[in-house]
Amino acid sequence: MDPNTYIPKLAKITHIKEEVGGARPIKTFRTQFFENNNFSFKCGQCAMLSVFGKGESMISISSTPLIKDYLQFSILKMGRVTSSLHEKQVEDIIGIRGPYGNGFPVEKWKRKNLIFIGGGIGLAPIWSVLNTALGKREDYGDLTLIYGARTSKDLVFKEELEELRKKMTVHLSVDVEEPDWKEFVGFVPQNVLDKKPSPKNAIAVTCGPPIMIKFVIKALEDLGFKDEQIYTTVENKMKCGVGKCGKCNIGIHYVCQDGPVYSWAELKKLPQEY
Amino acid sequence: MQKVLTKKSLPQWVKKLLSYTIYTPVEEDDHWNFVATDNPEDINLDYPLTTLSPKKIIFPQREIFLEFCDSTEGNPEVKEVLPAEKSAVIFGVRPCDAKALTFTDKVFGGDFKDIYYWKRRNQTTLVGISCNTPPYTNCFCVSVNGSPYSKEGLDILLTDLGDKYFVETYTKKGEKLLNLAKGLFKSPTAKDKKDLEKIRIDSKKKIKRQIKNIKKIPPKLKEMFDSPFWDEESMSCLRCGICTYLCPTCHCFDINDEITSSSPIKGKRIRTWDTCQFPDFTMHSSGHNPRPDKASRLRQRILHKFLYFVDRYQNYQCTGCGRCISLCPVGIDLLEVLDKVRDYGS
Amino acid sequence: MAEEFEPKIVAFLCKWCSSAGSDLAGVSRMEYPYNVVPITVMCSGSISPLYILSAFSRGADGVLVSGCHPGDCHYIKGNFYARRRIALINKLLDFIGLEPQRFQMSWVSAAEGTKYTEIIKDFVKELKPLGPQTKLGRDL
Amino acid sequence: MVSLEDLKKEAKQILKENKVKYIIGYKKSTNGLMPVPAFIKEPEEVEKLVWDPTCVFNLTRYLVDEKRRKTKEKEPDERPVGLVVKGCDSRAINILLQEKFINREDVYLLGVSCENTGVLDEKKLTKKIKGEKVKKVEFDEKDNFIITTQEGKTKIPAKEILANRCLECKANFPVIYDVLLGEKAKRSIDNPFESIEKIESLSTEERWTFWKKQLDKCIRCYACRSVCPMCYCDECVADTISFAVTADTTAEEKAQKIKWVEKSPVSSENFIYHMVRAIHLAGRCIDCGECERACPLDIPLRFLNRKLEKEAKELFGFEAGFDPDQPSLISCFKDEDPEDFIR
Repeated sequence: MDPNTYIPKLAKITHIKEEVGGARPIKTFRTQFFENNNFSFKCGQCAMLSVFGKGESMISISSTPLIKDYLQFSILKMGRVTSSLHEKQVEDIIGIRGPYGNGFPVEKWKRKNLIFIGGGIGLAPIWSVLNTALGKREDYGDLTLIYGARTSKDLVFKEELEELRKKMTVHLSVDVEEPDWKEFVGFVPQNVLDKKPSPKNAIAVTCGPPIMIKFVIKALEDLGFKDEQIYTTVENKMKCGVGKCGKCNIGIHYVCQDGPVYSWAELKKLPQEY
Repeated sequence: MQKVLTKKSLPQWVKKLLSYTIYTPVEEDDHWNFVATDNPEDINLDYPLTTLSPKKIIFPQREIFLEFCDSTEGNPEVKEVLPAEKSAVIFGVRPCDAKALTFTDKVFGGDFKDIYYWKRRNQTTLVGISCNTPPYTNCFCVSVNGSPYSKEGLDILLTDLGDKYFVETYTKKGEKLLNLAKGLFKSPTAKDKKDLEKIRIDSKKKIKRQIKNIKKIPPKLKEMFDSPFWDEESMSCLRCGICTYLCPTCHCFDINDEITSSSPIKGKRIRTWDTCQFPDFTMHSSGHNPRPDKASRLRQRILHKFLYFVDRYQNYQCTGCGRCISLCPVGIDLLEVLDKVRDYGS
Repeated sequence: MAEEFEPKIVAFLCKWCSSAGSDLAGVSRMEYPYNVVPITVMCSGSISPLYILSAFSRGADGVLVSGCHPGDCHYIKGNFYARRRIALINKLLDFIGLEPQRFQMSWVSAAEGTKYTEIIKDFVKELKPLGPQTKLGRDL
Repeated sequence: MVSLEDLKKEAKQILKENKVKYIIGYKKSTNGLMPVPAFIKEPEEVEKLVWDPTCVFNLTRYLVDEKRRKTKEKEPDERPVGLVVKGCDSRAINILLQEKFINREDVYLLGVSCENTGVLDEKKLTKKIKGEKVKKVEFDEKDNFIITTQEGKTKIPAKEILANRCLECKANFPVIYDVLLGEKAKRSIDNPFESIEKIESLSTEERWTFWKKQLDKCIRCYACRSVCPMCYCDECVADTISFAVTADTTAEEKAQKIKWVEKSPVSSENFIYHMVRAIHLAGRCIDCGECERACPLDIPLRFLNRKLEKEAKELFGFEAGFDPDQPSLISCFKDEDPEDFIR
């Protein structure tokens, strides 16, 4: 008989880190399954997290598939399910089903320069692909990260970012000026135009708020990137994760299955319903 | 297999099937509905069209996925809940409603099989009835590659020949039903076959409503995504769920946790029908809504049925039953909308 | 022998009077049945019909709304509004076929501990023969 | 008699004078018997307008959409919307005015009187004429409808095909309007709450059995709510999320939203939904009967509202929709309000 795709597997929260506080808090969770169930995923894929009694939320996996011991999710507190996840402690149990979605086509990107452009929580899906590239460093060309948030307090993975500087180029930004901030001040798209990454043999991956993505894409186009060189992720309301419930439907696509990763060339062909 | 069954023997046949759950159309208040019965005399094949199609049996409005219990101590218990194992027969399925199930088959099939749907689908035998006269004022099956005697999705099709039914089986499931009452079924005579042909030719002619040149519609819709047409057409829409809930092909759903006890947390994860016509269908948690108005939601319904589904599965996601037209509280006429789409700008 | 049915009553009590009245009954060690789940609200006028329906839906066998006597409302006229609203919901519950004994309203002042115990006693007595309320209970 | 030509003339006039943004009226349906809403912007289009006893819909519902649309516009067109209103519909306008949902200058009312008749019930008529196509519906002033089909003319007593609400309607002419077409003819009704009394006379258990059977049919398509001119809340207890969510709504606010009614179409949830709706419409429902007409499963929803209408009348002497300046039923009280049910 076919497996029941709607039944989540139980997993334990093994580690919680508070990334961002304040009114829009972000926490990073690591989870381990109870039973070994061959949960293998590609970077950029998502999983449906369950808090029993509250419901399910589709969250992108922020760890790299190269690490097999745990799954990592960075979650912005937004609604019923994510609020309840934020109340969870280490050792608490949640449900996970998946993975869902297409993931980034990293195999096709070998020997290319990768430019990651993120805003706020948008670093989560990037984090997975970025660490995959770092893990197989010899397969890729130059790696660059351009990342920003409203304030320095809103940046996720702060300590990891400092570590990252040793391994690749990192450009950070904050939206408004603040004391002791030595890097770029302004929105992420402006930082992109400021740092002028070269489109030559490059792939740009951008995730973040829709308005940021829109202007980052515009900036990349201005810098000479072709539609096929730009990748982004789309998010829509999802319930089933397997292309049946119809919620994330855009044109002939179901984002949960056919997305969430799209090249700008592909995305342009879809109706703007995201 | 082709047979004939006298009308008088129908209850006798049904009597042999009582190990199945048997559904038949029943008149309730002012409408018809499929209802389970154990009385063979209840079977009624002379009826117009049920308000809810047999979709409600194969893909019920409410499906329990799992039960959970999460106390503060110990691990949460999660128990999978599956539909009960009980074979069923639905009598009097209209060919359009059966064909609709071949579309939901596609959606609930694919790489991830929906075992709730398939369990019910596989244990249900569909006994259809040809529409010798259109059962509904807004029938238009012929326009969407259907017919009043289409066999798609059916296991058995009955055609009323006056005092008897012409019986055709198309699947093993269907033949099994006949084999349970072998003596009742006779081989059709040449006259029976001739009568059947005549009835079929006539039945197609009786369908009055139609869409001309439907092939022109999908490419036209592709161009019309940003057209102000949708604002105009959706002016009278009320954003209720009738057109989609009653559509035999619509399959969208929602999944929610419903709580029966809060300490310990006990409840069920439940699938319920949902519709693209409700504003909360696509609304993100942030309040952002990719389809924020009636116009975009009407467009989604039409485009999904006559463009996206066609691109994905090479079929219109519509079987011409006419429910969405007849039951729309403000008389939005799908055929009129499609006519306008086809002729838009020309 | 089967255990006798003990009805569960959800009582919405106004903080300024009925809730104090029930406290008085308590501190005066008046005896009354333990079937009540009291919920203190700021005013009988603040009770939404939704609260009453929800109480029935979550398994109450009876619901009591109790507020200040007319003229005694802490907020001047809250209980007058309550009187109208409760009258309507009372009629509606009766109309859909809920036993009329299951929903009651009373005026109980902070000094009327005795009246409060009497009301509860009577309510329990009236509910017992009806058995559990299953009509509006959740069937999820 | 309301003359259609007069209606068209008025409509054309106000469109020509740019007095209104557009007119909401009735036009012929392409598929059924009942005329459908028409949104008319150009003077030439007024020829589409129809008016006869098949004009059932309560068009005031569209004012809710109009208001939502207007709040989104940067430079809204401040002209009123022209609206064809019958007696019952006009009382809905009064409620919307009373609740300050609309202003008087937002609407230009083309009042049409039902005079001695009312509107038809589509289902009743369909049964009478057995699927024939109706060409014309007239009232012969002697309590009969003359129905013209391709088979010829049939005379049907009004009582047999009038909508249920019309059989109990006392205000069969507009109570608020800018132009009135037709006469303010009062009908004499012996017992306006006749239908309700039938249910009231049942025993408690019989009433329960009746409602349980009816409400168990509900598939929660929310057509009743969608068609109701009074159901204009941004936030409804029946919705899983609130549409009042903005970028500033905090996660806590969203997480703490109580799910009063679950999405499952089971008995308990259906009861809560319909009872809350009935209570919320107490003193506001003007008995246009649209909820009942829209219901695809024929749930007699009107009875719930009608019951509370009756109680409002009998207990508090309150009638909805006759005076936009009176306070609403539950935002007022009288010292002598009955309290015999209180201990």
